[in-house]
Amino acid sequence: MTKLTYRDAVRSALREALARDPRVFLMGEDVGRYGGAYAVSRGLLEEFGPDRVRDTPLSESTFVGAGVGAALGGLRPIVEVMTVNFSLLALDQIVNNAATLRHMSGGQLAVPLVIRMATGAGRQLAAQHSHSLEGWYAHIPGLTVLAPATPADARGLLLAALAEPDPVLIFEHATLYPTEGEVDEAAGPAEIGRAAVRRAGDAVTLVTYGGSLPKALAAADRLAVEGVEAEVLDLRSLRPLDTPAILASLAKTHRVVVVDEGWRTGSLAAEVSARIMEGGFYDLDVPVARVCSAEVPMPYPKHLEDAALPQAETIVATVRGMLRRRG
Amino acid sequence: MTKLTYRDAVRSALREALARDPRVFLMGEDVGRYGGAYAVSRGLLEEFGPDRVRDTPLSESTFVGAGVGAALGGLRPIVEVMTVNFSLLALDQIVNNAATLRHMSGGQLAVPLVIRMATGAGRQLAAQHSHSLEGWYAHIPGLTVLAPATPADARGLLLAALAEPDPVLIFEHATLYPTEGEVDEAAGPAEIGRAAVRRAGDAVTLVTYGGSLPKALAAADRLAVEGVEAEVLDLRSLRPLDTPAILASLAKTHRVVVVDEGWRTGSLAAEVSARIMEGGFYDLDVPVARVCSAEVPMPYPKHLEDAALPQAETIVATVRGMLRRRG
Amino acid sequence: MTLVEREHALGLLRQMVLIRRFEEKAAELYTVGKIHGFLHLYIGEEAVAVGAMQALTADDAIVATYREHGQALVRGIPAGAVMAEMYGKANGCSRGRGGSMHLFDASRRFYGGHAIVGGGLPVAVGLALADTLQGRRRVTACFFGDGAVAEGEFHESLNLAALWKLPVLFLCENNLYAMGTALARHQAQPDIRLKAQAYGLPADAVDGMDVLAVEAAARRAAEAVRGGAGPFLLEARTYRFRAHSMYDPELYRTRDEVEQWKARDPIARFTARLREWGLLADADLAALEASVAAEIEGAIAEAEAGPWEPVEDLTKDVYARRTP
Amino acid sequence: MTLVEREHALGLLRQMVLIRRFEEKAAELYTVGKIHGFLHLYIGEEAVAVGAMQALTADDAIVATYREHGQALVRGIPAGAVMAEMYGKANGCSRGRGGSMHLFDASRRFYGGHAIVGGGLPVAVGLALADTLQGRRRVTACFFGDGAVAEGEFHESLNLAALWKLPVLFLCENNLYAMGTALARHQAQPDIRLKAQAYGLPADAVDGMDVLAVEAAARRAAEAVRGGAGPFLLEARTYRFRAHSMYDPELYRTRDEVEQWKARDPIARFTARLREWGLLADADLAALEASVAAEIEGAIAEAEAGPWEPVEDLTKDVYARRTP
Ligand SMILES: Cc1ncc(C[n+]2csc(CCOP(=O)(O)OP(=O)(O)O)c2C)c(N)n1
Ligand SMILES: Cc1ncc(C[n+]2csc(CCOP(=O)(O)OP(=O)(O)O)c2C)c(N)n1
Ligand SMILES: [Mg+2]
Ligand SMILES: [Mg+2]
Repeated sequence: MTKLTYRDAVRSALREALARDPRVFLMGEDVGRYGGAYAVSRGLLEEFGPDRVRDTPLSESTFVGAGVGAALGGLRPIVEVMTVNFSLLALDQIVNNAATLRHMSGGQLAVPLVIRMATGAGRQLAAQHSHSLEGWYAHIPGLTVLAPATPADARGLLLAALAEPDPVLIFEHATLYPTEGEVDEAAGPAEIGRAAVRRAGDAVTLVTYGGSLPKALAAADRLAVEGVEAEVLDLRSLRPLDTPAILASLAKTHRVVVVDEGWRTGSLAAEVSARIMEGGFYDLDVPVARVCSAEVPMPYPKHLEDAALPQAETIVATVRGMLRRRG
Repeated sequence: MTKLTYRDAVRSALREALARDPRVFLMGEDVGRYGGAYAVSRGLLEEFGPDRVRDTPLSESTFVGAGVGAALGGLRPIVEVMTVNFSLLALDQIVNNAATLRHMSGGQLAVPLVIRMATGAGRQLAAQHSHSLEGWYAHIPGLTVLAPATPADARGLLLAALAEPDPVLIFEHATLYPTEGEVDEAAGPAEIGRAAVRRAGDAVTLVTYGGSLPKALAAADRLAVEGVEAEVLDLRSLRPLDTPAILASLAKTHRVVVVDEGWRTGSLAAEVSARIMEGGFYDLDVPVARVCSAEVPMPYPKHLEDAALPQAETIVATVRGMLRRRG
Repeated sequence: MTLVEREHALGLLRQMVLIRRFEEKAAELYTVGKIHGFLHLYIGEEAVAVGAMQALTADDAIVATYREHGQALVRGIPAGAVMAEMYGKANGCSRGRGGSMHLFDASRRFYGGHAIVGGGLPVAVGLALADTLQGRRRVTACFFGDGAVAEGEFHESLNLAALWKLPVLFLCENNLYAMGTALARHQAQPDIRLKAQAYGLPADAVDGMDVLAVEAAARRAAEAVRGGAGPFLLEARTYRFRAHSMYDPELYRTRDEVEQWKARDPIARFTARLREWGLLADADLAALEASVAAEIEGAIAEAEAGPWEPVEDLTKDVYARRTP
Repeated sequence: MTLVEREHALGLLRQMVLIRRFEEKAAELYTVGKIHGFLHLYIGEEAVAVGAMQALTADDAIVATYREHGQALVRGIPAGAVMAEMYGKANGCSRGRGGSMHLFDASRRFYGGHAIVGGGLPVAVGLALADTLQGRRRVTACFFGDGAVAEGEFHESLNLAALWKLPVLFLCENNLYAMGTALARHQAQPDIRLKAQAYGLPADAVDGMDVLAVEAAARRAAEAVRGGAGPFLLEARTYRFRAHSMYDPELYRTRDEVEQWKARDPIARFTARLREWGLLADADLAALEASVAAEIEGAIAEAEAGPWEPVEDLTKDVYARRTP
């Protein structure tokens, strides 16, 4: 076990993959000479050379599509789309090509492509640089969508993604890069599709993922002071969703708050709520609540950004309200 | 009242808008000489000339973005994106520009832009031409998202969209174009944000919209034979969603099935279910059920496409299952 | 003067005739409800696929559009597998799931069948990148229409391929229309070949109604690409004789214009030349037509006899390892 | 020989100095936590905005990038409103909601401040279309970087503007880098001006470190556009002296390269020329610097004094007529 930042944990997985498998290469805007917009790939160009660490022009649709083609051609591309905001320009390639080719070709073709991108708000980057659209991607059959929230998962899920025969999208919340955690660099891939209980509790379940995990944990700590033990479930994988884990926790706590940085309407949190409706209705003491982002293009100033985003206080207040309304 | 096809009803609104307001113009791929991929705009080029009915190159991102700019410049553009499948190429302009500019500019700018597109499956067009992504768009604050299901709404909601000071997306299910209905060509705009009860009932509510409305009505007819009176609620507007109407119908029937052609995970149906969870939980006799599309890229052959899409039979079966499970 | 070996010439002719007759039949079968969805015919443009694909080896890759029956047949996907695909049968080359717009054959390196205009170009760039990184001397041939030239992906893909010197043969099938929009109404500068200059790319334009000219130009281009010179843009100037798809009322062009182009029918022209050169007798042509007819009859029989994919397999192959 | 009126020259110099000092201050204020988020400085490129915008009238429109403090100030958005915006205060030019990357001023036809590279180009095309359809003779000036040239929207927008002969002045600020990616590593053909040929567009390239050269070229270009000749592509060759944003360790270029370009500092160069021509005395420069300093002090005071938008207004103006 080593203490690593999330950033270094991603790099650790990248380095391991590049060293181990000659089919793996990394491409994206500024992954090479610049060292990555979030310094994730710093040093990799020097270590692996410009064939395997490729700076691309600003052409999101084409370098993502080229990732699809390179995967078809037998490689294991890791494409970095600097942030989810820019991935909108590549959406056609992801939705219409990466996600469809295996099925549409009757099982002949495989697209083992990993696409990484930073996501989320919290750094005052305003309306065009603060999206949390991972829930959108989770809507698309053919894609696997991961949202590691800890350094260990940042490494383990990336290794897992590289072992998948199908396209995997990894969302790295930009506020997590400097966070630290214990990582076993000898450990292999994590398991895709399994949520993790990050804190056990019996009073309420906080279902969350990615950049919201620290907030949920902070909320749970505060609630514990009041004698309320919240269970915190980290989804880790948004597609597939670990519905059994959600329902198992619900069966224990009978109350669920979903914390999701996406805009409320049409959020991933809505899907979690709908699945509980379908599979856990009779276990519910009170209706599932959602703590999501306010439905606004993200404003720049800190006080407004804070007000727009889920916060530990909002989670605490939601749980308190829920407990008042017992059964 | 005149009997019009959905196609003719859209054209009726287009013609009225072009005739009445010199700021209105239509642009998109093949809206002019070809007459529109779905023959919606046939004749308009001849009537209004090439300045106001503009064929564009295959450049979705740019002609949609040009719509944003033209709206900023004081016009009332109607942009036709042939189908929702191609709108993926223009998503950045819609999400990052059209939806944000008013808020991000502190209220200075207005983007009164109408974007129309065909949506949906059912015509054996396979994986890249069968999306129902209107639920995605409904996730975006700043957009208004409409899904007219009847000829009268095809006309009335388009006129309403043109009267909005903000961007409005209109999804026209491609299977609806030849359907007929009574339209009052003297009537003004419909009201945005109001669902409509298309059939009254007390046993269950079928919440639906767009191309699924005929299927829900067919299911209701069959159920009526069995003595089950289903209420059919047509959402009409996907953003804003008419939550009060949904809850009012629920309060009457205590059972809801949401019928939505989107893929199940992360569907608009999930949002409807989550809203009922939050606002109607104590009115529910049984959990809300969803009838959605199977989570596959749409296959071409009819039997598989039929199996992938919501059908009247699946709706009927879902309602039957629900009634068996009473309270 | 004979400019071509007889065997080879008859082969070219047969491929063009096969495409033509196959599609004429497909149009008929569409009318009687055997084929559904969108059906885009290549009739009139046969010389492009046939000529261009002479320059490719079995190891090269092909990326095509929704108007790709020609490429598929020339590539050697059996007509029965193509026809069955258009029927939606499980013995189709995409197991029936793709239909006319999505023909695939991994074993023949035929990577579709793309229905999003321009969407195939980045994929071709990636296939070529895979070859380059794996040290293989192969060509990826990427077909697209004049309409695709307006899409951003055209620009991005040519730049990236040229920047990285990737072995892509970009083949523009300029049939003068994107659906109903004439070239001059979608391109400010309608000489497509010239666009290559913006990316420092070599380019050529060729009469797409002349199969030998296309073949010669494609051979030169493919040789350059295979030799490591980077990508090449080849524009074939051609014309679509039929409607854009089965739904098109063709309001955007005159009958006269179509007739003028039909006078340059690549099959008729090539047939006449072969006769002139003494390479084709009436009997040869009759035999060729008969063999094509038999092949198509066989294809239809295969399609008719083919099974439907069981509904239970609907969600198979969305993922390799799990159901969605 | 004097090539320019003294008044005008001092005006140009003052605008450049204002941008320079304003940004130097902004960088300081960033360090002390008054400004947050992304901050992209224009230092070194001042001659481009200042020169180019001489060619525009108050009626013309501007679309810019996230590196747009220069354009905003030259356009006449008060420095206080720009600084307050960067503070996120409600007296900012976008009510504080946009920050450095999203400056807007509808009354001055300043349409942003776009943070998606290439995203402003289609908007500019649309603004020009609105003018054309409404019979107004106005220019829309659209600024973008060399990096944006690789995006599909560059291609699509130049084609559409040229096809429809729209009055857009495309102004490429070629500072040789897209973040850390050098021009030659993102463009197969790095001469940006030449790309205009693919769209039949007139184009010119100019030394972006020479404010008078930029002004002259922009005037010629804007005149052509205003005269109805359609769009024009003007490439200004310049250099960014500072990091891409506040986070950039600048691993991708040498100190030496930066120093060489700094020797061509547009302000120092222009100052030297004005002295040479006898148009600028030490006292003039001192007065100019003092007036700029006062303006910036005033701007900071305004920003400091400005109110925060009330949290209750968070969802205001998402829609004109309803809350989201
Ligand atoms: C991105 C996208 N936009 C629009 C369409 C609808 N569409 C299908 S084919 C076509 C015309 C394409 O023209 P061209 O590229 O010249 O190919 P051709 O059909 O002439 O062979 C259009 C507009 C599409 N399939 N994809
Ligand atoms: C579509 C998109 N991709 C990536 C980014 C991240 N990014 C911001 S600025 C930049 C470089 C742009 O370079 P250029 O256009 O030359 O402008 P400059 O910063 O040099 O002024 C990049 C890659 C972005 N904002 N938008
Ligand atoms: Mg064409
Ligand atoms: Mg630059």
